[in-house]
Amino acid sequence: MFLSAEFRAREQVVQAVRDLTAQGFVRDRLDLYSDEPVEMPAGVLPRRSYMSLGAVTGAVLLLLLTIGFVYFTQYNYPLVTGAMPIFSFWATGVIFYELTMLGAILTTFCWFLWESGVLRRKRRGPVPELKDGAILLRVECEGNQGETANRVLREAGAESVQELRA
Amino acid sequence: MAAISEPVVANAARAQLWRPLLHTSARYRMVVALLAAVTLWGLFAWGYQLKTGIGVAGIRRPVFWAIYLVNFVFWIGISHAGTLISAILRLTDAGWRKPVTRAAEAITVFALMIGGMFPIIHLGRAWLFYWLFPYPTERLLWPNFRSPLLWDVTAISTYLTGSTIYLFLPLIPDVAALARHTTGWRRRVYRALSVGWTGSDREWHALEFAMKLMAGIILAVAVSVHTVVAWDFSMSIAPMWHSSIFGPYFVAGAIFSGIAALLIAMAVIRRTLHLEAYLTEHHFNNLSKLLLLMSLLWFYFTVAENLTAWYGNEPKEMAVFGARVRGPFAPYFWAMVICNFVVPFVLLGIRRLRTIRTATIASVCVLIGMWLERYLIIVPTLSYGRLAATWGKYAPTWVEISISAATFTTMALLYLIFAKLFPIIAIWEFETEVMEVSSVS
Amino acid sequence: MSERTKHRWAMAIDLDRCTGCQACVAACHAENNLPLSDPESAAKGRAVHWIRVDRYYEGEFPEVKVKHMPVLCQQCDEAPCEPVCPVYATYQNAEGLNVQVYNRCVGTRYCGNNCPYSVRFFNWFDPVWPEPLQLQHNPDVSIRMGGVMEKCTFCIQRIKRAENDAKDEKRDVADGEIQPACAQSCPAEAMVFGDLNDPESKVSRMAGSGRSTRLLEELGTKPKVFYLQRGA
Amino acid sequence: MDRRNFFKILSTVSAGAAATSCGTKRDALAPLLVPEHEIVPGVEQWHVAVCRECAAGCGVIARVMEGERTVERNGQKFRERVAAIKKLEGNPLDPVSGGRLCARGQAAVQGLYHPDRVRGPLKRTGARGEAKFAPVAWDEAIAGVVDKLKGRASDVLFLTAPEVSARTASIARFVQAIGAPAARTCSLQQPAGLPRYDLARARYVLGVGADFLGTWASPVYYMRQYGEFRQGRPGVRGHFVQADSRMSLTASNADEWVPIQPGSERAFLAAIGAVLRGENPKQEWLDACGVTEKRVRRIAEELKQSEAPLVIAADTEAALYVNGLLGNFNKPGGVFGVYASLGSAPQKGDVRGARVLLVDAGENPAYLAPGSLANVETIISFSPFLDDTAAQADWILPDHHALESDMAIEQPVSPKRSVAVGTAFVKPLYDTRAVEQTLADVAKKMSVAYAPVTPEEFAKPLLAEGESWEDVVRRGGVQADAQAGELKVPQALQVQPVERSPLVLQTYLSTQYYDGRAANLPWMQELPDPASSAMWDLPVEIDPKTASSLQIASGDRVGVESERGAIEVFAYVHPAAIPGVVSMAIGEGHAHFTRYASGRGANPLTVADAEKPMRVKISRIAGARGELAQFSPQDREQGPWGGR
Amino acid sequence: MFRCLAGLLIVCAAGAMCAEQPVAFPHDKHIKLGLACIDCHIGADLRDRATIPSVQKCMLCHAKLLRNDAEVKKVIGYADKGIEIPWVRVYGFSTDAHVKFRHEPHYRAGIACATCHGDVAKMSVAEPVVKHDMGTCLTCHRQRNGPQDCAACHY
Repeated sequence: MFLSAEFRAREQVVQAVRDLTAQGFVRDRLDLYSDEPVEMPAGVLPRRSYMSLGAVTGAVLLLLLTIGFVYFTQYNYPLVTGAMPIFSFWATGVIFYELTMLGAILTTFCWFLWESGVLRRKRRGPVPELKDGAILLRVECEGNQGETANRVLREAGAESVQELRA
Repeated sequence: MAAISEPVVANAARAQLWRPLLHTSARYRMVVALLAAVTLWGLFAWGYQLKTGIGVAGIRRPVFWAIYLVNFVFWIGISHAGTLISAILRLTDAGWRKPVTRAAEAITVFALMIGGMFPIIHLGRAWLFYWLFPYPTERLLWPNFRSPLLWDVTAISTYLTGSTIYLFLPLIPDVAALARHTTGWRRRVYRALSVGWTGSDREWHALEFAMKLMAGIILAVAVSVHTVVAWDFSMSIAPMWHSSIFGPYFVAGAIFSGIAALLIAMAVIRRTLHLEAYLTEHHFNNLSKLLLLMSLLWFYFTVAENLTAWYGNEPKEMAVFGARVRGPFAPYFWAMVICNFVVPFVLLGIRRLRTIRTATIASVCVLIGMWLERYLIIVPTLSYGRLAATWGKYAPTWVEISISAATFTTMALLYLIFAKLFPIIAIWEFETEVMEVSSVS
Repeated sequence: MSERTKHRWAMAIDLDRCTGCQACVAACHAENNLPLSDPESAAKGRAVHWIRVDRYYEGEFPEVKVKHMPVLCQQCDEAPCEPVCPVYATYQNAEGLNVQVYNRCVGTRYCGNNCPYSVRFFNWFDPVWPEPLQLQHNPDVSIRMGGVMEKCTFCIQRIKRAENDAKDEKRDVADGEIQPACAQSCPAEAMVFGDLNDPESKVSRMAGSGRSTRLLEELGTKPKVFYLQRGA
Repeated sequence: MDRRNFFKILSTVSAGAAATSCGTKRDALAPLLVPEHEIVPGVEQWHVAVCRECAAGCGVIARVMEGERTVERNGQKFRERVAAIKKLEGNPLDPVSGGRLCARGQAAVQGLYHPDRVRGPLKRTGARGEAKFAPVAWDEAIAGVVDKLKGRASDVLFLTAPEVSARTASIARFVQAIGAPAARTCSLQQPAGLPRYDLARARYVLGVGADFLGTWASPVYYMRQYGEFRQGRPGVRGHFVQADSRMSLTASNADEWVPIQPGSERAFLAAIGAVLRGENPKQEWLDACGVTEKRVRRIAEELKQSEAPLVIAADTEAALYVNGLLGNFNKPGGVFGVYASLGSAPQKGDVRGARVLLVDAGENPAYLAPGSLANVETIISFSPFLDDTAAQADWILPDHHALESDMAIEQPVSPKRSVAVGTAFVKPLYDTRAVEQTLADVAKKMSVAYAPVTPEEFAKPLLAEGESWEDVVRRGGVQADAQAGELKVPQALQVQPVERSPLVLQTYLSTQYYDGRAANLPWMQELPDPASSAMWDLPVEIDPKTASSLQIASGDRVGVESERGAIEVFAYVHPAAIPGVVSMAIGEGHAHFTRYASGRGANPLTVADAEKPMRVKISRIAGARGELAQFSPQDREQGPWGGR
Repeated sequence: MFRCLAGLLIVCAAGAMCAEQPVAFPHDKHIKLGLACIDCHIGADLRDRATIPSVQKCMLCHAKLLRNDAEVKKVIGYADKGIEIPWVRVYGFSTDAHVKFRHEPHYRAGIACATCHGDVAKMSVAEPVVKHDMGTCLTCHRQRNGPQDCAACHY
């Protein structure tokens, strides 16, 4: 069961999240929906990101792939080049650099698609419809938690609380 | 990301920013038709060149490269407007950047597309451009990874990929909002482009993080791209090309022309879309200062580049230097100095003169000056090679001029179409900004 | 340098013998199917001469001197044109020739820019010969299409022919057996072609002469054309 | 002779006609479809021939391989395979060329395959000079010629080259047979009968006015000698001084160039001679040539000191006078006499008096003596090209191209008494006929007994005992050891006073076009001029001082005007021109001479004389269009703005 | 690109046309009778190019043999008219390929005719069974350690 509460002020949302957490709602069950980014105070609804790590990994991966690619073609493509090597680190360095960056860019983008959850939307339950200027807090409730949640939300100042259906 | 004290309903702003997306004026159609006509003429000229041979251009021995490559360097330079500026501003968290970034990023993508075409346009056998990519065939042919042209290929494709993503990411919330408010084919397009954006805090969080990362990466790529473009020349042993200063010189020049292009684009947007409230004197003032700074930097590099050549007095270099400063290219050279240094320095350096209008005038001058700078880097060096017996002169033909002109109209056309399809100001980023700025001023 | 083998073709030009008569220029046209220019294209700087005779005047009248110097592709060991080609259309082959592969060339003209000797020429259009001038075409040499670079090949077709003949007869190519068209025609016998790997060859001996210099040697291009300066 | 050349001669076969094969529309296989006993694809044959681009008559060999051309038969186009000449090289067995060949000689093959050759006999249909012709049959053309010649023998003037050859012998026999006066020449070729200078073995050479490395006598022969003179002898390098009125190709190679006024060559040599005789040179001589006495004395002294001095001059009498004083006749590095000739060469003649003019191929009076044909009633041309003269002709009976002809020419400058022989080995491309054959046909029609001189008949006196004609044909010539004639030494030189005027124009033979006859060859048109690097045109050369006083820069259009006429040409500011002496090469400015030369440039002979300089006025033409095509416009190693 | 396409078309067209040779020359029959390739295609062993025999060569035998065969009659017809048989090319490089192919070095290296021309001995009509492109050439050159320098063939 999903509840959606509509707030007009950020402080109310912060309050609601704090209260809900105190009531035992884990942060994975809470989602905010808004037109604009809503910044929470430190410690409230923290979202961890491994994107930088991903970007670095992607960069290194493509760098290695490129070096390998250029290096091994030297042997697979016995071009007569007048003793000019196909692989020469300084001259091909630019290419390695650019492709490293490409690796970082592409992983960042893919990581974003994954981490933001836009690709996994369906699995994550119904989504409340955005309203201009409103901050919606979606709470995933199990069993009889619904009433507690409803109460906490209203106490925090929600303008309305609705049950979401898929 | 600046904190939002309380959610703001910015319906008025949104309505104003979305208006051009939903209503098309007769004047807009007329301008588009005009631009399209010039663009088509340029395409015809290119077709003629493909069919008849590259000889219809004015290039000749020894000036094997000329204004096609000038345009290439120029447009790649313009492309730095964008990404580089918006990335720097984003990383330094300069609040005033917010209404500017989208406009800048769009310039980047389109300028890159256009600039990237020129290496293909200038090929003797343009239909074989794909030979520059490593693809396996039984003929066992392979590109030469040591050629600076191949560096160009990788650098520009990386930069284009990166800057497209960099433009696209902050566009997602806007198209998602647009998808909610439009109908018909637009809705379908916007919905598809919004990649399922729901507005959840996870998404906002990932977006913020991705943008920060991308800003860092794109900065590194942008610097490398123009350095590589500079290396096309400085890796050669031609007199006045073989210079270690070229990398930073080109990057500085690129940012310089990029800011100028951005200023012009903003001035036009401000006027035509009546966004005086969003693009204020404050923004122009800040950008003007940046432009002035780059003008000084450019002047410093130019002096450094030319003074060393003059002092060194190496005969082969002096032939080129002399041709530029007091020979046949002198009018262009001094026009360049006036456009790139004197005009911006006077108009933007004196506080009383620094207005939106003068900033725009200075920017136009800078664009002309920077185009001339590239011309003066490429053509005199090739005209005055190492052996005097091979000296020759170059004059462009109608084909080159048509194609060059068409690139400017193509840029404008793409920009107009983009502005018609997407809000040119990132609404979500800046909604609170309106208030912040107005309280400052 | 590991790929280099038996031969290393080179040329020596004795500037004391050279009169600047340009017989070599005409010979090159006849041998290598060079495209014809016309007045308009010639005025545009598009005439093609794989070998040219540079002339400079030095001093003022009456103490004025004239310098003649035949300049052809210098077949550099460290050719600046080679590394910049993105498709390996120009490269150094095993015999030290700086080869231009017409089919592979896409026409970036980077090599032309990077050649300090300006000996590379571009085919701006497909070449045309009015009938029946094409009857003169040397069938051993490709007719280059528009959009590709071309330059002096050291008459590679003659080298190949001679090497093939020598192989048939199971012997080595003799010194002086191969003569590019320019060297063959030179009335003053100013040009000598041969193998630098053979220390006894005439070209090796001339290259080692005290008068021997190379054009723009200071660039480190290591040209394989040696110019013997005027004087005793 | 090296191995390769030996091979060439061995492979020479006396194949007659070319191989052809029938082509069809889809003749994808035609390239390989050639009867195997003639031309085989990919296999080269070498045949001997004689170069006819100047009077030297170099023996050449021609590389023959397969070629492809389009022919039209019954309105259908076919691709046809023929044996084609690919390249000309010097005949290594020839005493003159020695296996080498100059630029003009190598371009001769373009004359053979020229797109604008006269493809059959033509009859004039328009007014004279309109160049409107209609093709006719040979019989009609010959009848037309006979009609013009009959009963007018004394009015006939036959123009041919100033050489001794089977051709000139045949013509001499023809004019004699019909009772016409002896054939004359109007060409600027050096006449036969020059002494031979042993340049190769000389130590100190003084050249005076003779461009022997460019156009004078036999450039190939003298260039071969020049190479030896400079670097052919270990430890010995010949010293070379050239006195010339312009920086000719020869002067540009000299160690010292002595600029002398045009026309003062004899005065200069007289001054040198005077010093050699221990006298004082006359002041008027020194004034005429503009050289200081000190310099003359130094050069004369150096000549005297040299082990093997040699003076080469265009003025043969003066050359012999000074060489005689140096005592170097018939010595290594000296002067050698002329061999007994097989006939006599046509002398210079004036065409103005002629009524009926017969013009051999190569002769072009309309170009070399502009306006001289005005009063000629009938012009009959044998030229294979529609040149200036042929364009005015009443009948054109085209000769074969030289490479399609049988010929024998006595070589005027040769170390031996020699005749170069060439045989036709490619089938004539068009419906042309050798002049000898045409003359025989004409004579037959006129019922005059006449048989042309065959090459064999011509060269017979030189054949050694037991030497077969086939051998001569295979080798491309015959040489005989003979005693050279005695040299006559003039006791004194008559020096005519030289007129001096502030601005004179002198003309000279151009390296590319010779006397204009090679202007139809595109290779020669695009060969950069040695002085100005001009292509497809020839500029007038003006010294920097005069140019700046007239405000003329290189590439400007200028008008050149004399009492004879006026021309408009491009100017080239020649850094080595003598102040006040303007030079222009002969070669361009043909009214008609195929697509490559017609209407291009200007003919200096319309304002000046080929022999002596003329007073001219020069002015810049403002706002003129056009651009002088130069391969290397820059003639200094540094640009005007190069310094710091 | 246009040229490559055109070249491809020519190759296809040549393939299609091989059925319509002016004379249906049966290679197999001639080989069976003991003729070798180079008996007719002279030059394939010692020269740059192999040749197609002149109709005169055909007549060396067919002046007497098989005069009544329908195809031979065509040959005799050409010979009587004195014109060559307009054979359609089966193998060859396009001129755009700029290949300076020489038969002789290949013969010297002991490459059998069939390697590049297919087993013509078993063909009644010569067909292009081996693709003559750079891939085929290079594969073989690599296997047999032939020259792989571009300038070995392209100049």
